[in-house]
Amino acid sequence: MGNTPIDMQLLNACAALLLLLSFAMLSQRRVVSLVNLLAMQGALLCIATLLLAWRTGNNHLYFSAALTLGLKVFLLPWLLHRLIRRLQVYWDTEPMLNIAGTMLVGLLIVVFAFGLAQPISALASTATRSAIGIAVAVILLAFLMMITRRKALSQVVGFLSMENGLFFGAMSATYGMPMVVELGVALDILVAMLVLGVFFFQIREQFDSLDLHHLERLREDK
Amino acid sequence: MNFSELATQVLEILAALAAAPLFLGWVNQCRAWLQNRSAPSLWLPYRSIRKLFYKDAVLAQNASALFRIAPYIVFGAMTVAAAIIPSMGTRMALSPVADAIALVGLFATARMFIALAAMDIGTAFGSLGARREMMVGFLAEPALLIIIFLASLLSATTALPAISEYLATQPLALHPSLAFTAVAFTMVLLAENARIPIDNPATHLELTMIHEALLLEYSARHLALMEWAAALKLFNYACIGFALFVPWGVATGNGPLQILVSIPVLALKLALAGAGLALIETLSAKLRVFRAPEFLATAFLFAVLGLLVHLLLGA
Amino acid sequence: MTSISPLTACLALIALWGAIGLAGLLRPASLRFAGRALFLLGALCGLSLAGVAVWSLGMPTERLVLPLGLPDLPFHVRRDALTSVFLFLLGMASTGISIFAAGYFRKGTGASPGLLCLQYHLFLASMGFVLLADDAYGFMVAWETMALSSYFLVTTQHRVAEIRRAGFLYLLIAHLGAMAILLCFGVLQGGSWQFTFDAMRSAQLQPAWATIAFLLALFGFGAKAGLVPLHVWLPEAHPAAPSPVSALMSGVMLKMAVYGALRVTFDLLGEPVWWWGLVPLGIGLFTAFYGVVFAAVQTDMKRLLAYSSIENIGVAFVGVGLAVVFFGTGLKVLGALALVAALYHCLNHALMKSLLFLGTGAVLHATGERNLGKLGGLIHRMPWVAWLTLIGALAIAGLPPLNGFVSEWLLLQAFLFADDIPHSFINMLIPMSAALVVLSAALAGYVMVKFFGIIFLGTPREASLSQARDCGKLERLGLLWLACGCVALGLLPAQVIAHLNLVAEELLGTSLPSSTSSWWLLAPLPERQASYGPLVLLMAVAGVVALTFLCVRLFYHRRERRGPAWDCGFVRLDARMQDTAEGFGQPIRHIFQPFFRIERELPTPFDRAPRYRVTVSDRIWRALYEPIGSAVQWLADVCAFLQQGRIAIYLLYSFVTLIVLLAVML
Amino acid sequence: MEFLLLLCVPAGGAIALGVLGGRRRAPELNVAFSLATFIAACVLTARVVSEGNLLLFREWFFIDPFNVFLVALTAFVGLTTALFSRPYMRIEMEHGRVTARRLRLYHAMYQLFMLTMLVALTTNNMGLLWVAMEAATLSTVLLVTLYRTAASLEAGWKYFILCGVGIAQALFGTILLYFAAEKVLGAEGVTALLWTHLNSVKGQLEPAVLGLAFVFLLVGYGTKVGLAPLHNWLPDAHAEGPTPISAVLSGLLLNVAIYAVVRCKVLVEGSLQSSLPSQMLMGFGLVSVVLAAFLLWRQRDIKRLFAYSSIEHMGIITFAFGMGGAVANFAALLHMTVHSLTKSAIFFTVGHAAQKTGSQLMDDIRGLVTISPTIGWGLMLGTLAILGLPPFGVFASEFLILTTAMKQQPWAAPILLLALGVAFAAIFRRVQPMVFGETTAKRLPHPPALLPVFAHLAIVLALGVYVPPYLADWYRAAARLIGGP
Repeated sequence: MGNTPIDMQLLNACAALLLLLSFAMLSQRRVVSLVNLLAMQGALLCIATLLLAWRTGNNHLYFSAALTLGLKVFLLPWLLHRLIRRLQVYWDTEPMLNIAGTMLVGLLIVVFAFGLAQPISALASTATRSAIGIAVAVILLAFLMMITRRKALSQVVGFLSMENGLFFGAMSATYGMPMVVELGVALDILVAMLVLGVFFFQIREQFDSLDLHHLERLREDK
Repeated sequence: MNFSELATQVLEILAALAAAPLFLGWVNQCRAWLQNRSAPSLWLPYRSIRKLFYKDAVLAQNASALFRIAPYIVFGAMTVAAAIIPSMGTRMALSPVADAIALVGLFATARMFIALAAMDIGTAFGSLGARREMMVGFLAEPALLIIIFLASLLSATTALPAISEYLATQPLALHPSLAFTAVAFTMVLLAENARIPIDNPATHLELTMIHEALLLEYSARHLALMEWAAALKLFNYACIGFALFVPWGVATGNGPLQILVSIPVLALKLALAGAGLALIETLSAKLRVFRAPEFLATAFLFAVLGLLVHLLLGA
Repeated sequence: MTSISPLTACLALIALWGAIGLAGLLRPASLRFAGRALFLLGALCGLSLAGVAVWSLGMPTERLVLPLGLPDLPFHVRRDALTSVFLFLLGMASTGISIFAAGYFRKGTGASPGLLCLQYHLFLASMGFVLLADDAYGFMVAWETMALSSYFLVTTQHRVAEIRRAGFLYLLIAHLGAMAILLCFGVLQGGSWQFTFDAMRSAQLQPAWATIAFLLALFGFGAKAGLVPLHVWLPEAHPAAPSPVSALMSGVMLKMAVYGALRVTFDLLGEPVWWWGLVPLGIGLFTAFYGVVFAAVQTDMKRLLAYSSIENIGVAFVGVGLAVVFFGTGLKVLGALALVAALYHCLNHALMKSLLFLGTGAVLHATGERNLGKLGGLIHRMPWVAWLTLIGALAIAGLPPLNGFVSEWLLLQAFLFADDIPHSFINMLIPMSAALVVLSAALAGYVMVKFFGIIFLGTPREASLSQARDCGKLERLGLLWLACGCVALGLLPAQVIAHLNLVAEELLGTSLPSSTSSWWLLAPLPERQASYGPLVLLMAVAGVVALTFLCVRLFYHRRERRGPAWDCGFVRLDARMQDTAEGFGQPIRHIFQPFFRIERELPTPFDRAPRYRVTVSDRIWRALYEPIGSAVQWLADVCAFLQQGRIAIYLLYSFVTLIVLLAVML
Repeated sequence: MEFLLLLCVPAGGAIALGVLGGRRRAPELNVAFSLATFIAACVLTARVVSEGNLLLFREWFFIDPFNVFLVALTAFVGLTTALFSRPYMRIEMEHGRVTARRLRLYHAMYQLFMLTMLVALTTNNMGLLWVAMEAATLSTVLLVTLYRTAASLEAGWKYFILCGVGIAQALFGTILLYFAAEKVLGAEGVTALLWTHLNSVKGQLEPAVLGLAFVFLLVGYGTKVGLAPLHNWLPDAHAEGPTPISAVLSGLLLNVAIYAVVRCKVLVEGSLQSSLPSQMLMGFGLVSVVLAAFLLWRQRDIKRLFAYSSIEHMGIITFAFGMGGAVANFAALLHMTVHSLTKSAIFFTVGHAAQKTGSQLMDDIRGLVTISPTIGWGLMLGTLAILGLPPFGVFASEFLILTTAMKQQPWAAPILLLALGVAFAAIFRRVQPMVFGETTAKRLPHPPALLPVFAHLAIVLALGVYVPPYLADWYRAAARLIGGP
């Protein structure tokens, strides 16, 4: 790695940190911290995008970075914090699988993700191709997090983390999607968050809590 | 259809009508002798039929037309059956009209009408008799048909005269299969004609009777026809037996001489058969009604065994 | 204008049936219009169809392609001799039934007359189209429409839970059967992937596949026909339907199954293998026997008839199986004989069973009772119905000189000469089968004595029966039509067989040597010397009867008195002392005990109000259908376990799916 | 022009109804917008008939035989559902289950939902397709929770999360697709995401990447299709939302999702040169059919029952597309058409029935024929149609699918038939007592709006015996496009 340019080294560091953050989220039980970790993930993404934009001179990546900054670092975490305050949910209950177990499964997933990304990376011509595996790992870890969490809010955080992974994947594989699509995606996520916000209030109103075990009535094995 | 066939036909019908009560009388006489009783007259059946014809009829209040026409139909069916069975000659005018299967069908028709007529009045005995009669019938009929099948297989036809002719003209040979079926046939004959192991023709003991229960409500001419038809049925069965198992002596041509010869032969066969029947009746005891199916199942089994033996040995 | 061919005429008549049905919706509430006039028109249509069918019988095969259906598979229609025979059956039976129905439906019985009219005529039209269809799609459409329209007719009285259950069972089994038929067509096309029947005819199937196709067809058509063990719907659905519909279903619809089996076996499969025939033969025998034994213990008159239909369809399948065996072993003439016997039996059963069902309908209308234990003595109140039904009962009992006997006779003839089959074991089995057929036929006599005797003879078992009235003119006409058909088919078998022979010629390539002797004599195999002349037989019996009657009248006629019944001197006779339906069935229950599942409730000596109850039910229901039902339920429970309502589990499913698929893709 | 109208009318409708949606006459307004959309769709269809395929707006949108009939179908069912929802929602208001505010939301979202589906169907851009699919989820999720009951919230939440996560996978699939296409088509502009371009170079796309992309896309859009075991949101969402929404979800959204899957499959199969994608589709299809058939057996809620039936039919369609080839594709397209018409018709009658008896539990619904013959017969005929009884069109397509299955996948045909048999028994034993039988409910004074029901059923019936030539031609052309072995 000695002759890797500094910006690339930075990029790889960002990628590694993203993965680390994913693991951190997996083990985190405080909802507030989860949101903070999410925001940090967004920030890292933003930095990575900027680095990439600077390196490739791709103008629309600057725009993407700005979008990420606005949406994922400020707007969404802010919205989530607001929700947490309004809804008074600070702690997630014990996850389905204990933390150690989750981490172990997460590790296996990372191995799988790297294996998965191998053929893709081999074909990629981008400078960041080695990061594709990390993007896949982030996505799958977020998935895992959604599976193991019992609070609606932490599930949402997982969902957003998955979105981050996707964004990072797009970035590292193809230097981002076309502008219009990216805008559409961003808009969708924003709307999704708004809808979620409405949802939380409705759920809260109905059940007095955001615990997911209230939402287990519609089933077949009665 | 030439004249001699027609003549044979008419002769056979008349002979059957005339001889049937006589045969019945003969069986009764033999039975009485065998049982050490003083025998009734040989002509008693004629006399009782005549007596019945001269009486006023009493019909139950709710008897329908079916009740009244049934005796005629039964009598008609038995008469026509007699016309089909080659008792004396095998060349008869009506023989192409009905084969052995149709013969069984005719018997079944008669049975059905008797049973329906018995149910018509709505008495407990009538329907009981009808039920039992039909029970015996549905078990006896297949056995009879299997017996006839065997003969048909031997002779490759179902026409009774042709079977008889075939068997009569064959060189004398042992047919082990026929031995089985002969036993079966005897059993069917006993059952179908309300003879002893199944029914007692001489009893009105209510719990056991079959045939008499069917006729309980009949009187006078209707009863006479029914009794006559019953005698005809016995006669017919005997003749079927002759045609299948002892066809020798039957006229296989058209000559008047052959027919003339066949008359005493038939009389001899009838006399022997009557005696044999009486013997069987004397030697056996009346079965409970519930045992009747077993009896008939045995008959059926024998018939089938005969068939199998035939198929196995080709004889 | 081009000349009308029989095929176009048939299509037009079938379309007319459809149009009549739709016309019923114009004034659905009007009984006079939708319930009477249109039904009479439908009867006329049926009569014309029968006429066209007879007219067309000798004509060469015709084909036509209709501009309907799937884009690549338009409806093909074809008329050949087999079709014509069944069209004749449909036309003949439906004429009588429609006339009867015109007088039958009353106000306030469930569905509106218009709806009934629509369903009824749609039913008829679909049956007609089943016969004409010459491609798998058209056939299936008609076949299922037939099932559907009859389902609606069965559930006319849908407020009764039992009837709904019956309808459900019926449609379910019909649908399962249809699926088997569909699979059968899928096999039959044999790699050409053309679903016209022509393609199937020319397809060369491997023997194993051909066998599978045959078995599938047997399952599919057997479900419709009511072969044991697929018969369970029949005794439920037939009693549930209004009587004209029962008549149509039992008399005509079941024959469509026979038609289908014949079409597939002899036409589409081409060269059946001889041992295939053993399957329908065996099943048919068992079905015949099973049906009649159960018929003997029924207490509901329509259920009794339904079981009797099972018996008769079994007999028809015996004929089909025998035909296959003979044909496959090269005994083509005997094959033709068996085939003709089966066809004849279908024709007979269509008429006589319709007659009997309509008779029960008339009784039902007059008394409101289906239970045999509450009927009796109706011959006095309803002479028309009673005497005409008697003809049907005698015919179905297989008594000469009526039609039921003819087909039985033909079948037995076929059985008897089976000894030419070059397989000695089969050779032995076949006469045994004949014994079973005869046993069933004899039992049918038992059943019919029970049926007729308990309903019409004796004294009324209920006081209300004295109010019963004979049926109306149209109903009488319908019954009369069918009864005449029974008699005609019974008396003129040679003519009928001459026509049925064309089918044998077409399907087997051989026909019976024409009976050269005379027109009144039935002698299908001249060299066998076996012959049957019902007309002369009838004349002989009638002659003897007339002569006897005359003699008695002339010489011995004495006074006739009416008095109370003698009954061995028992005086306090009442109607309840007659044999009941249960009592009449007792010997059968006793003899064939292993067939039934019997539940008895016996009183103890100390009971204040002693009650005796016995129910007889089908073992097959317990042995086959209930396990299937619980297996499905169990599987459903297993599937339901997957869905526990927890979103995390659901996410896990997605996750695992994703991982597995990715792993597969890698 | 027509096309612009097609998209602008619902967009305008969404805005207008977002303002006026709570007014008394809002349902009529909704119908008017839907009608306008339908007319635009008809004109567009006519134009396609006369001029052939269209590429619009710098190739961002396109109309080919595969989507033209879906557009027409979507607009048509949108219109009939609007017609149905007019009296339905009014009665719901009278019963006090929805307020004017929620009605406004309902109407606005309804139009928005139509818009997203039309965009998803007509767009040429795979990215935009994704955006539209996600937007379709978002616009309906609040409709599912319209009643704010506990169950509807749960259903909505599951719908949102499961579909959201699913669709996120689809986004990754799209990224991978773009990644592969970029190599061939270049990164400049958006051509690398345009389906028509992708389709023309599909042979050169990197198979390994496309294979992975397909898995993500299949899991993603497959979740929306309701393929087992990704289907779990579907019965809940269908059962708890207002019935008009159930009708469009089942009748239209699932179609759109399957459309997306098939578009992806075409590309992937062209690149991959293996039958793996087809086998995956068949596997999903078969599992869905079987699972749904057995789950149908246990249902108590009428809307859940038909939701599972939708899963079953989606399974059949997916299976057919998996088999591929001219006949199976044709049949699958036909099945999409008739299923969506029949299922929405069923939901219309179900809606009325549940409204009249005040319960969605099947045990509470009895004797519909007596209460209202039109509802009763509508439900009965609709059920029979969906169960694949001829002469309804569902049978036609099932016939073709089954016969093709016998040809191409003989092992699967008996399984399919068995599952269909189980489904038949399961559904029919429930529907029969609902339609027939005794009831205590009184006959209702005002007749329900059942024109949509019978219009749908009439079309389905007609398709069973006669497929119009131009429709058949579209199907054939689309079937060729989709290809397969």
